Amino acid sequence: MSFILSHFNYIAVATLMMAGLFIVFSSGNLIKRMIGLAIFQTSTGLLYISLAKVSGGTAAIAVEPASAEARDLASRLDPAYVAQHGIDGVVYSNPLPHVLILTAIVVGVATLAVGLAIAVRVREAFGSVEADEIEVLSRIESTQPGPQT
Amino acid sequence: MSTGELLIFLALVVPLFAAAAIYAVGRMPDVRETLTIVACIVLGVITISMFMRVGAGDPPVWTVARPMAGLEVAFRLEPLGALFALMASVLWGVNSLFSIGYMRGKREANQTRFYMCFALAMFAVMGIAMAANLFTLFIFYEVLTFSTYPLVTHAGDVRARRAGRIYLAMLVGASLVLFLPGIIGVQIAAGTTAFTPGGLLSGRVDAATGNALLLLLVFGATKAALMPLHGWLPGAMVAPAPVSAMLHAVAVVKAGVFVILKVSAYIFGPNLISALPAATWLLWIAAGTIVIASVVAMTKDDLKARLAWSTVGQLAYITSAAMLPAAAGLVAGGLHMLVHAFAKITLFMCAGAIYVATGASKVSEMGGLGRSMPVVFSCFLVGALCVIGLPPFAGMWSKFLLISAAFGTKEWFTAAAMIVSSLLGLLYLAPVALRALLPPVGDGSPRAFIRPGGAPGPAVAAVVATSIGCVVLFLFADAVTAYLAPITGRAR
Amino acid sequence: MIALPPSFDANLAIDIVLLVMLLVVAGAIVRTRNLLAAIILFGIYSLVSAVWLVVMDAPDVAFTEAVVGAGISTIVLLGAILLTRGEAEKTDWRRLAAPALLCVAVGGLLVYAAMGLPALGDAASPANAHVGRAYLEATPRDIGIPNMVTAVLASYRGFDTLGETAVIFAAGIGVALMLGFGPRASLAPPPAVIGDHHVVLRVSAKFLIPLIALFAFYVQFHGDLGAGGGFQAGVIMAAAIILHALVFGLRETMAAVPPRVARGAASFGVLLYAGVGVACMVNGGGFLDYDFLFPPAIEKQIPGWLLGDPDHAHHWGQHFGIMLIELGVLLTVAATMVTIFYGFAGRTVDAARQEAKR
Amino acid sequence: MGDVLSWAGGGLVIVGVALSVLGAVGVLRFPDFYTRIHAASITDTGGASLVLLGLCLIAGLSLVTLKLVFVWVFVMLTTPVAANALANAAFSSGHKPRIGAFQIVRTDERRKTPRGTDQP
Amino acid sequence: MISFETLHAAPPALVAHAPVLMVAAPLIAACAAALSPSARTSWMISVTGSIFAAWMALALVGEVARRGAVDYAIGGFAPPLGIALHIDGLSVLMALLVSSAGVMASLYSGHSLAADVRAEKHTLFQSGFLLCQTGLLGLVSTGDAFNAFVFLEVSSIGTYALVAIGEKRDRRALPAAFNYLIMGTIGATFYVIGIGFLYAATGTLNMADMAARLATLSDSSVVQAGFAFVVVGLGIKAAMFPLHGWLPGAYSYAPSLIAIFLAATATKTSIYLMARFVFDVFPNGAAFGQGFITSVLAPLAAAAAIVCSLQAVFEKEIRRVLAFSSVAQVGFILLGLSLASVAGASAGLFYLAAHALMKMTLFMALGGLAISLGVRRIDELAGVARDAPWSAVAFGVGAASLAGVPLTVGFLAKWRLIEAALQAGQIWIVAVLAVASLLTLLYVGRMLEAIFFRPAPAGAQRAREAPVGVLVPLLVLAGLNIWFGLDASLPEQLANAAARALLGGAS
Repeated sequence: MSFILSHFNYIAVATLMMAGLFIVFSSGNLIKRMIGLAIFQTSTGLLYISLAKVSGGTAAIAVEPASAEARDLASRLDPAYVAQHGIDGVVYSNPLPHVLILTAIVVGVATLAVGLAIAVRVREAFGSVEADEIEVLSRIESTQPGPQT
Repeated sequence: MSTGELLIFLALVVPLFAAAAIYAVGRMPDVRETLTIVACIVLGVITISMFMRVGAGDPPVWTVARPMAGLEVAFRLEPLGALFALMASVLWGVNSLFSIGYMRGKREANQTRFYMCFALAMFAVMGIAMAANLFTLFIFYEVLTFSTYPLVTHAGDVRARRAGRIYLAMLVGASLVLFLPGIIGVQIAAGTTAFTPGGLLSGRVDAATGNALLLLLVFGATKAALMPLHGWLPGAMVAPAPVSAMLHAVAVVKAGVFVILKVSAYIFGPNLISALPAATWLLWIAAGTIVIASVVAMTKDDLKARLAWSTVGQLAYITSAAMLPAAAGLVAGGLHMLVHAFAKITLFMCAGAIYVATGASKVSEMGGLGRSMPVVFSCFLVGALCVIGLPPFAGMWSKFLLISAAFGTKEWFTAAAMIVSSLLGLLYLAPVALRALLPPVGDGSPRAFIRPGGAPGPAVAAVVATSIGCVVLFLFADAVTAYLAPITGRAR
Repeated sequence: MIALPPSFDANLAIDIVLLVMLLVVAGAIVRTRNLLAAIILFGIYSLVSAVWLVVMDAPDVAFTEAVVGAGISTIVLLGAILLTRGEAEKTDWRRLAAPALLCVAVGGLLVYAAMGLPALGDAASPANAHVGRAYLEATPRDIGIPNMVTAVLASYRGFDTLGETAVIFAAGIGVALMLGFGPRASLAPPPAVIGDHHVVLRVSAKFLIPLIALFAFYVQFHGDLGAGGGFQAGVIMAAAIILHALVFGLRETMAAVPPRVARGAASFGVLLYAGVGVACMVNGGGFLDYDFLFPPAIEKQIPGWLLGDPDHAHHWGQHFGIMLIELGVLLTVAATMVTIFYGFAGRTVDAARQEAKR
Repeated sequence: MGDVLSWAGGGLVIVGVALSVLGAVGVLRFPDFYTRIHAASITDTGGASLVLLGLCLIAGLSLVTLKLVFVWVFVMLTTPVAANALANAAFSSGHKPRIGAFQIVRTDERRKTPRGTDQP
Repeated sequence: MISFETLHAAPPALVAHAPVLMVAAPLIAACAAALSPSARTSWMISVTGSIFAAWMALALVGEVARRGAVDYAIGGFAPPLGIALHIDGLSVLMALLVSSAGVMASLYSGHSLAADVRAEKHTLFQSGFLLCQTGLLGLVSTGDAFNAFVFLEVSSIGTYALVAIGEKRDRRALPAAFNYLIMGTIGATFYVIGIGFLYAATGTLNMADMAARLATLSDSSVVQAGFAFVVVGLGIKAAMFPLHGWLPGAYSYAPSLIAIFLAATATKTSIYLMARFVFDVFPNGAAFGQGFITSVLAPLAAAAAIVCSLQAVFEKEIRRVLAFSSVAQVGFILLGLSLASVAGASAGLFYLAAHALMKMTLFMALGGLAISLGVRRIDELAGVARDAPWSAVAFGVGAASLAGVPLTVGFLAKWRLIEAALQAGQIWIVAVLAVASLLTLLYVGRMLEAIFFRPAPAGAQRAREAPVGVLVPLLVLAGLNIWFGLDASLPEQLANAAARALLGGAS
């Protein structure tokens, strides 16, 4: 049971990734696929953040040592634990994955914007954003000679 | 640059330059063809002087480029190669004479491309003849294939294109799938691919590797048309007669057997050959090829097809010569390569002359034609008898040497095959001329000329020249054998 | 497994509840075929995950997720469906078999891996023990700013952030290349019908936009003390401009911030970032080594009271360096977001036909 | 003293949350668009204000309180405007309330193509 | 044989920062290009930036030859805390490849871009092209796993839109680009997931540190899953056989400038990263690593070489033929790498460089023709040899090299692959290579037959010779194909050094 609880995050994140991936592969609508892609990327972030959590930790913003806040935070944990994992009296969560995911989120929104822009142009060129119809139109195209330039 | 290097350089550059020049002056046929002839003469002179030079002291190795460690583009003068080069250049001259007559007579299109590719083919042949290692040889081998492709497809129609595709597919395919791995195998086994008298691999490989390499290399040299990889040769007969004459009697197919001879003499060496079981297998295959090809030849009515099949058989002679476990075999093979070239080019050129003059391409159409064109048909007879191996024609010596070598090494099967096929030759080559010259009584009147004046003069001259060659070689056979002696690896 | 400190259980409970909500929302997105609904649900998804991130002690990420996922992404998606007008077609179940199998395979691999992962919150796990902890220890010494996320982001892994800025810039270029040229949509403000119904919007917008801009700057400069930084600030700044465009019409906004200027600002931001790196190099340090941002001569001139800690002189380079590059990020992000918005908002549905006519 | 404040704050927070829940229920249950945004804006203003006020009491007089006040001001500025904009858009696109008897006669009625009211 | 130890291409002050300058130069140039007033200036900026990057790469060649490997700590923070650039023989080979490809492509773009892209978009287009270059250069030079992802995306995000620009010539570019974006993003995200697992297992992102810590770990499920995700993700990006669906479209319909650059570099850099992980990051003893190489990588590569060559044989559109052949050639490269011997890796990398060269030549020749001719189907090329002899000859050289005709670099590349396979005793690989080369010959033959031996059908549009600004780089490339075919010592040395760097001299 405690194993399930302590690994619930990972399982949930895996499911979210599957959901996103499923949307991407199953849907024929380009916009919907982009949404799926965005969900897939976001949930990847959740995986990293889950890795970064430290029990009883606080956000990685330095607290003045021996300040009231520091004491308050320390008081909730057993001293041995703090002594072992704390930085002068305060337990922080791991900042590194947060940084990585900040970057990943940015990449995600960039991808989303470009993908949607292309989708819009597809609609303008083919009059549709459904993969199947575009497929048909393209196959017709491939039998015609190149454009006169 | 020593004299030897200079000669090699010239022998390579002259045909190249000729090709370029021919392309440049393509507009003016007379200039173009004069150029060809001039190039032939110059090349002939060069090759003769190379031929002379081989005897003189240590043959120079000339390294042109070194693409990678252990890989060299290098050239070297040695008897077999010099002989091949000389033969090729002389016959190129004769054949150019013939093709001028033929092409003009038939008013063929794309003549410039024709002559240019011819020159390029000669360039490739020179490279093959003088290659100092398998790598260089492979390069020019491929150049030869690609430069002759346009000649095979000269007609440009669907049939020619299909034949061309088969030609490329089989030659290049086999050279990629069999020949190249074989060469690389040699490279790995010996660290180099240089031709060394007495055999590069002798003492360097175990039996299994040796067998594998031998099979790869011999079958990889598909130009030798060893069965079952012979299909391209009859197919390539769609080409104009000069092409068939030059390429499929002299340049291409002889390049194939030349490769086999070189491999046998310099890569494996007589000792290793006699030790390898694969050689024996190849002997059997060759013997089979000899007999089958002769039998098939009898069934063909189209003259060129018949000649092509007889070529397949004759090439197998040389292959088996190279595989015989006796040094004497190599020499005999070299001689037969030379002789058969003269004989077969005569036959092909006669066929071409007949075709130009009368439009007859089938044997059955040629009854009595000898009356109207006696010279051509008597030359045909000479060539036929030379191929069959009757005195007083050079063919006799080469066959004699071959068969005796076969007996000497107790390869009864091979010997028998050679004798049988000679007899078959009597049945499928000689009658062509005889029925033309002295037709049986009651045979209808012969075909009329479709071309006023019959066969063009240059063509006839060329035919006469080569048939004379057949006789002359009869007298100088022993000189040739003596010249070839060193390739067996023993000091003369 | 270590003894869970008491405060953790509550966290775990909230954590699980939020994750379940995420799962439900994701399921809803999978099922719906109405694109508008899918987009709104996606916005909700982002907001919930932002809350979850706060629970996971990642306020910076939460902030970003909120402004990006719930903010910009939704706007862009809405713009896209305006231009494509679509409802997803129904795909029959046979076509779903293969994707389902694929996803199950991937999911299986993920779960297989998850089984081997350390328990949630394990402070001794390699992830938290090795480099992660090293940052916590080293930041006060090397950088001297409280927000360690900003420190890692801007200084230790400043090269990543440079790349991230380049990515944003690239996205801006991409959208501009796709949608930014050719005939524009009608730039007129929304029709002022009789008895202007938009008056409330206009007035409150006039009041809000400066406020939002102000807030953006707060986020920007508060970045190294608390959550926030150039990226979040940039998006907020862009939000202010986008709001202006929504209320007062694209024409006014484009008059105030022309597309060319926006693109220029974006590239200038990246240039500023890279320039700081080169400046450090010129002053004898490595690329982006802020300690060498100022030559010692100048560093002496900086008054001690400026940053309040006269004893940590050597940190000024870091402080100013981070400030400058965050400024670069702010510029690039804000300008790019505006460019993207221009691209989508300024496009007409039949642009292609008109463009073909040109 | 601080104890009392924090208790009071807690109470206010609970009330605020209750209001928000009510608002959510309203959004689900109310018959038409206008009543629904009414419920929604209750959630925003009433619920949020009470929660924020409660938090102020809990936090006592500090920087946090100031920030909370800012948040409150911001909420007060935005949500009514948003609700107004929504209602406005709905109305000017010819969307009729389904309860109550009142009608506003618009001069530009004809130019609008009335859409069907959405069924809950 | 020249030795690179004596190569001092740049002043020491620059060489000291060459690793990062190589990446920063195109980035700064990209910003400048976006700010530049006119298309012409943006082109000049692009050329300048590319040349500077290539210069730095060249300087690094000498430096690496002298010092073995160059490490550059960004921001002065030693790894694993900071991000460090790690330049060894392999990275330097890739960097030289990418940057010189960039130079060639940007030179070429001066006279050809107008045919593909509207004039008002040129500045942004060049900027995007430079960003793409930045990403690839950063990718090959970084020593940090996550940083590699960032640069992978820098290059990709730029590329997606640039591919889509091809719609001016052929609207199918748009769905192709979208497909590329979806697959590319999934690949990148898989990579990130894999890195996440590896981070969870090792707690570091620096590749060297990761390798050191992985060597001490037993194969936990986390490590295995991480490996799988990284390899699959990069496999998608590298168009590894079953995952190559996006490539033909993206290559065929992209503007010629982008097609040239992508064909030369894009998949190669992903292969590079994959090789880094398979051979460097994961301990050589890792059972699943070896198992992967022998029982997954090699068979897939062989399948790619055969199947995609067949697809190319039956394909009608010439650019699609080249695209499929690219996938097949990726198979060749991976076959070489899968031998897991220094000889094999060296042969594979040599083939990688050679393939970049020949594909650049082919795509550039097509691009030059496409200025005047709507090149789409092969038979539209009939008679081009008469109308545009130079372009035709250059194309012929590239095609010959692709087919492995002797005296071209392609031949030596095939030679080395077969040699390595024979030495490793992998006869079946030799067979696969031979058959694939045969198929290659078939489709190359079809193209050459159309260009050289078929007259242009009456009434068809006739090609014009490409402008001189296109011909110069084109002929330079064709010449390189020949030159390296005659004297391959330069690429050979680079490839050998790279292989040693990859496999640590162990055979």
